[in-house]
Amino acid sequence: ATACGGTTKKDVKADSGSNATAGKADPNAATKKGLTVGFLPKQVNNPYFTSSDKGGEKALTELGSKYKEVGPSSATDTSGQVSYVNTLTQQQVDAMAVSAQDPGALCTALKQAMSNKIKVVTYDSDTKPECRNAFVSQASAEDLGRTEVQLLAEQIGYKGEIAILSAAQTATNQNTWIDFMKDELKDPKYKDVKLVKVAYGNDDAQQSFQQTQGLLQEHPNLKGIISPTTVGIKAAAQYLSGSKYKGKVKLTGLGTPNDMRKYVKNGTVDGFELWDPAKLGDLAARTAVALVSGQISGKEGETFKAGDMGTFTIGKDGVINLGKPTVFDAKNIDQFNF
Amino acid sequence: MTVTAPNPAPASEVPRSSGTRLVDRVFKMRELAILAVFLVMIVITQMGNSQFLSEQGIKDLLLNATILVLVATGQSLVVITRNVDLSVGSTLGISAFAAGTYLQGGGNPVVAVFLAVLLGIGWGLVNGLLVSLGQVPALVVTLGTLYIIRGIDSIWVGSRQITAADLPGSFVDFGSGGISAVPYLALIALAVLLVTAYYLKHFGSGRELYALGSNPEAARLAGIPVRKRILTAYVVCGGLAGLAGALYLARFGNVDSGTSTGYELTVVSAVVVGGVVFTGGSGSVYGAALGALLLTSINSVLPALGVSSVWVLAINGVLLILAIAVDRIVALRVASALKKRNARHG
Amino acid sequence: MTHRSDAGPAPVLALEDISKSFGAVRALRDVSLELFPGEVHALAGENGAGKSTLIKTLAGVHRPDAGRVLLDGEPTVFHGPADARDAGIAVIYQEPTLFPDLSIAENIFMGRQPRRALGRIDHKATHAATAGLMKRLGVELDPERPARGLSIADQQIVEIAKALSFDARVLIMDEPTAALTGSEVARLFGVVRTLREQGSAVLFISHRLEEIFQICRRVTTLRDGALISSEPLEGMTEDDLVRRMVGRDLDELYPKQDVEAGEVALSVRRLTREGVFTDVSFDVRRGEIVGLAGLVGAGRTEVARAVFGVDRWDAGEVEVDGRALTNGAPSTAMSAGLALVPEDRRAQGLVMDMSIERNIGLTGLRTTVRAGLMDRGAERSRSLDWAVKLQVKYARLADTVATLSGGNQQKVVLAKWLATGPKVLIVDEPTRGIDVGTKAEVHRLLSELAADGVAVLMISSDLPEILGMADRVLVMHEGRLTAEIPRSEATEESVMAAATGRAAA
Amino acid sequence: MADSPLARAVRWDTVVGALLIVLLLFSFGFVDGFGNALNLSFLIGNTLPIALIALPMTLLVVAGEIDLSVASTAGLSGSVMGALWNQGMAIETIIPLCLLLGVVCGLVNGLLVTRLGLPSLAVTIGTLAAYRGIAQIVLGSDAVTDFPTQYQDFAAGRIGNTFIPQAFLPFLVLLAIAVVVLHATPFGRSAFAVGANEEAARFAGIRVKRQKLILFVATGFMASLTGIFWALHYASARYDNATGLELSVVAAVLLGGIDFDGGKGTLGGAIAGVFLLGALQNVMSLSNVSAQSQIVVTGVLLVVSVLGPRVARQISVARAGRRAASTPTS
Ligand SMILES: Nc1ncnc2c1ncn2[C@@H]1O[C@H](COP(=O)(O)OP(=O)(O)OP(=O)(O)O)[C@@H](O)[C@H]1O
Ligand SMILES: Nc1ncnc2c1ncn2[C@@H]1O[C@H](COP(=O)(O)OP(=O)(O)OP(=O)(O)O)[C@@H](O)[C@H]1O
Ligand SMILES: [Mg+2]
Ligand SMILES: [Mg+2]
Repeated sequence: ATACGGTTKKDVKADSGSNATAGKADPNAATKKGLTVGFLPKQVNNPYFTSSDKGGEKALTELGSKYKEVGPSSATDTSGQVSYVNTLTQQQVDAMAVSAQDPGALCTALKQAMSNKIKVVTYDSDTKPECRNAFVSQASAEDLGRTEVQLLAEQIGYKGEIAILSAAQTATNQNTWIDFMKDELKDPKYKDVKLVKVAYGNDDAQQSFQQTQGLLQEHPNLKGIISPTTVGIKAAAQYLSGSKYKGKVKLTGLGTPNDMRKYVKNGTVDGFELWDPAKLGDLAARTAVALVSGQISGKEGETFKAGDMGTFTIGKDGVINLGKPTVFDAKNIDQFNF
Repeated sequence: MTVTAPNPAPASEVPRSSGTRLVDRVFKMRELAILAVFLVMIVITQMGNSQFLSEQGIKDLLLNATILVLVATGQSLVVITRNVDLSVGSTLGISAFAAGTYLQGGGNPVVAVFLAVLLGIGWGLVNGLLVSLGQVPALVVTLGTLYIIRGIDSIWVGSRQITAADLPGSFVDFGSGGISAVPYLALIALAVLLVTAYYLKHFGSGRELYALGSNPEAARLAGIPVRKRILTAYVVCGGLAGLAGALYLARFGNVDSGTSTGYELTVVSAVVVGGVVFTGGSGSVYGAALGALLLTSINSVLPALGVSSVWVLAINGVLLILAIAVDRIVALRVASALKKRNARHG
Repeated sequence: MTHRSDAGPAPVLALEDISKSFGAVRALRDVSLELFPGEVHALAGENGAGKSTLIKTLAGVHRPDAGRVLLDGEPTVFHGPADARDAGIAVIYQEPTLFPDLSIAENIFMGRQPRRALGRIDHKATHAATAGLMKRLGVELDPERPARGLSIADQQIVEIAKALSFDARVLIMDEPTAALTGSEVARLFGVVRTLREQGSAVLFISHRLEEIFQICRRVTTLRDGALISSEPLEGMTEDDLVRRMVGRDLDELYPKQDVEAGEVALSVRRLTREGVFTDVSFDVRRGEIVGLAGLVGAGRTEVARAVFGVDRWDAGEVEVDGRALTNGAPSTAMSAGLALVPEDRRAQGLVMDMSIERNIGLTGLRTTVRAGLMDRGAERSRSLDWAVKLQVKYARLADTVATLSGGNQQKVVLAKWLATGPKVLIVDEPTRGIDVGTKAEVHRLLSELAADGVAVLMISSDLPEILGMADRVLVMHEGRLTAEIPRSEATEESVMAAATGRAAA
Repeated sequence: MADSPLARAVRWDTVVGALLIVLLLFSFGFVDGFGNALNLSFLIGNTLPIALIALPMTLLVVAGEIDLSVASTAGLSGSVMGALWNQGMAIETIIPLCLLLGVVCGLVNGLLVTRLGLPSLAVTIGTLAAYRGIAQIVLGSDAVTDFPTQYQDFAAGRIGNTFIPQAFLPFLVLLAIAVVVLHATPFGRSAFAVGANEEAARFAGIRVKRQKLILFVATGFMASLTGIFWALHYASARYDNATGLELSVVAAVLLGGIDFDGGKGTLGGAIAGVFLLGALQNVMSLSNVSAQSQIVVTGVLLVVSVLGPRVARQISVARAGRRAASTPTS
């Protein structure tokens, strides 16, 4: 459809980027009961997603609806995840909460689901906005990125070389956070802090391990590492705690208190942060029910009440933010168990 | 699976004269080429980064290789008999978790290691029985048990995980401790390696593993207890995978249901790079161990040289191919040189 | 059946009314056999008569369907080869069964290596013992070299050494001499005589009847799996024996027609493959059968392989009908009209797991084609034609060649190559393992082909065959052509002199 | 020997075909949501990538070699496709270029195996990493999702309202070609010979190296086609597309009775194996069987697939033996 006879990127009209919204919302509509909401995490058996989905289950039970969970056993099995979307569609659930392995790959299947009158909420990891009704974000990406830099800078006294140990190079959420970290570092108060490298451990314990080793060998003066992934921070902590760098190289990032308790206590790690995954699942479940009940449609500005977590407002592109992450350190870590 | 093993054609490479046998034998050592590739790689890296061979650096290199060396040693026993065990990754994972669960409940570390080995032996026994009694292709069977063991593991483990905090401090410290630059774990692997190599060379049943991999039909006619030997190979392989699982737990202090998924490819690469031929009958565990060392070191060398993570995978692959190609070319050159010399000697 | 209760010792090993079937094929029916200590016993029969099956039953490889095996008069059941071995039975199978990756010494002593303390292998002693065996057989093979790459003859020698190393009470040999030349055979027979004098029982199979008469005292004949006779050889003639085997009188064994040689079809010039053969030049004309003789390892096979293109040559050239062949390209050699019947049928001649039909069809992939697709009808009739012409004994053309007897496998290899209708035919040990009846048939066929204008180069370790069939004899010694002898002057003496390098070339 | 009619009837590839049919019939009857057009089209669509690669892989395995780099080749051509698309190149130019790239990938594998005589298992484990790595270099962390809709619709859409995906018809054509090539041409016949006894094939004048090279190239080509299909089907080109697909292909092909020692197997069996696994997974998901249990079922199926025929053969041999023994001796 072009002059030179070929179809190029320019010919393809950029999608509006607005999320899929259907119908009008009635904030006062009654909360429906007896619904079935399917949770589709990136990977079943992943402790993080399990606690998150457990949160969803609790919320649904409370609301008088049914919970089910399906999902692939590998976090990189995109086609597997697509067929699970299809499975849920076939099973005619009322809504599904999906943590997408890939922003684009699930689209066709999700649109198919929505056209079958199934409400789609993404959580933890988003798809393209037009492929779902709403996205429940664990925390604003900006908050996460900036606070991690702040945490680490404090620990190293605003001075020295730092590095980032991320998950996969394609992990969308990681990349957004890293962008905000870089932005935060532009602040003059970090003028003595230098980000020397971003390494990728692919959320694999061994690879993250070796990447940490590599960072330390390549940059002997490294003062701190940020690892915004639970697998990465755990592996890095394990390596540091068994090496001569223990306590000398600071480590922070996103981790769960149970994973990190030992390293906080033995002095490898001073502090790190995370949101409560159970709350994330909880909110995703309540968003799904609110959508089905017609209390919201996913438009910017709509509000709804999510149990005792309070009232949430839908932001741009149908994004709902869970709130600020919690910082864990030696003082408070024993109060948490997840 | 048929892999055209380094072509048998130029077999007249083998000398008849015995005068220069020592030189020949040194030249013929296939492991030499891999060792050379490894050393070149290490030296280059050290030149690029003086931290690389620091005490901590050496310790890391050895620790990284330990687990793969163990599993590759077991795997080569199986491969030598013209079979393969693809389920080692799953076995490692489930054994590690079993040991972890036991330790979590306040168990004794020694017993935990023992438990892991025992579990590995159990799965090795299953594989071995299926392959030797059923006389069915090992590739299919162990691909099947790869899935089965992993599935059972995931059902059993669910989303639980063992973290360092659940383990006795002594156990975790043992995992990263050592005598100066030499980690304890590496010493264990070395001991296993030496014992296995000695067994293969100097014991009748060891030689029989080579024999039955070299020509199964002839082995049967020679009265070798084929099934028993294959079973043994699998049991040892499983046991070593179990041991590796326990060491993995000590080293990484972290196990869940996905631990060491996809490990079989790494193990197979190590074995193949180490010159153990998939059509059976040849290769040595030293080669496999060197292959393991080479592979894990590539993963340390690139980050140490500051190569961007983006490039690591591609370079890894290219290096792997280079390693086997160099090995092959050196072998061919040496063979033809020997042949010419012998021809001249008449 | 002849039961001898008269004088002499009791049989060490006896078979009583043994039957064995493979699916529908009844390989053995009620066969009985007695082996006495201090006796060399021949087993004779056409290809597929059941000789190897009988031996495998004795050796515990096959379990008989019916009948008994008696060891020292006691009924015994061998559950596997190990049982038979432990009972003092050593076997040389028709097809060498070596471990290619292991050294010759290990091949010989696998499972029974001399031990040191703690059950460790005594490598030194193993090598020494092997060297001793080699000396006894009069061959020079390095005990430490791996078995891979040994020629068929050398493999056979290793097998013989292995069997000898057992000091067995019963030695069973299934065509041990098929690939050997006279001198090695003589050595072997020397050793066999010693064994006999020491009181061992020997069962010997060969399709070379003169060998049977040379060394055996009694002969058991099988036909179609059934026992024909078991009797002393004394007083028997070769014709008697052949009649028992084949059931009819034998045609002329070397039916060589005299043919006027035409123009040169195959021309080999200064061909060299370093370290293997040097400066080999010869011509083969249309209508001519040229014999290529030499001792084992002289390099005859290597020359043939290089000419056909499966090995590359380092220098020289090869022409077929005046057209130069490409180095190392069997497919161009084939299109030029060259055919090579290789010496090792199992490794080079056949795809064992493929059917007879498809094995023969393999050389016709370019001719039995219609519109780019396989013409199965044409392939089938082509295969059937030649299987019948060569009297292959099979149940169905769709059976795998692995189920055929050794000699019949050899016929399939011949069929496969003759079916290409070659201009130049190189045959390497074409009658290895083929029975006398069929051998005559093969010879007649070669002779007819020559008469039709095919140039034939025949490599054979069977000297009478060379002398009987060749118009000219080329002799190789240590990788060089040492003599060219016309038919009229070719005698055992003249050929052997050249082959051992004694001739003034 | 084991060639009784019974033994021939229990050839594993026919058994797999029969199992597939039984499974389909059962699912139509008893599994909710299975029989509708949408589900079937998803089932077929999701299985197509494996089926596409299984075609050349079967030929390659029959010839005694293996290519583990297929998934990476697919990922690489997807990445290159995405990168070029981002550059503004026309999709009609990109696709042939990517296919060419696949040919080059196959050629590299083939040359390393045939020229240097390296084992294909080792070579393709190496290129598995190398190609995926190059894909990562090419596309980095991008995910390209805005391919033209008409192409995406072709890769993901159905024919009208039927259950047949549009891409299924071209697949059938490719399948037919592969079947003919393997089972009815001299080339296919040679592949069997090469796989079963390479030396004998060489002695029969078959150009073994060329044969293998062609097969590697074909595999590369089809892998790249799969990569393009994948990117369009899932509307997403990322460097890690199709990760791990090689193991699924190997498992399916093995299930279909292809012998990795070479020289044995049929394409029908391989494709039946592919769709059996695909359908089974679909059915199990619909029946709420957890992912973990599905893994176990896959594993058990593989083990049974080799033990089954073996047991059947032993039974038939035993029967034949009894028959032969009971016939009175003449
Ligand atoms: N494993 C087998 N499966 C099926 N048939 C077999 C098998 N082994 C042998 N046979 C058949 O049994 C018969 C006897 O074969 P055998 O090998 O004993 O013959 P032979 O006397 O040794 O012949 P040759 O002189 O050619 O070696 C043949 O018809 C052969 O086809
Ligand atoms: N396939 C092979 N690979 C390597 N070396 C071989 C091979 N075949 C034979 N040889 C060696 O090459 C030399 C020449 O053997 P060749 O087989 O050509 O001799 P020959 O005259 O044909 O004798 P034979 O009677 O053994 O066939 C021998 O030393 C032999 O061991
Ligand atoms: Mg025989
Ligand atoms: Mg020869």
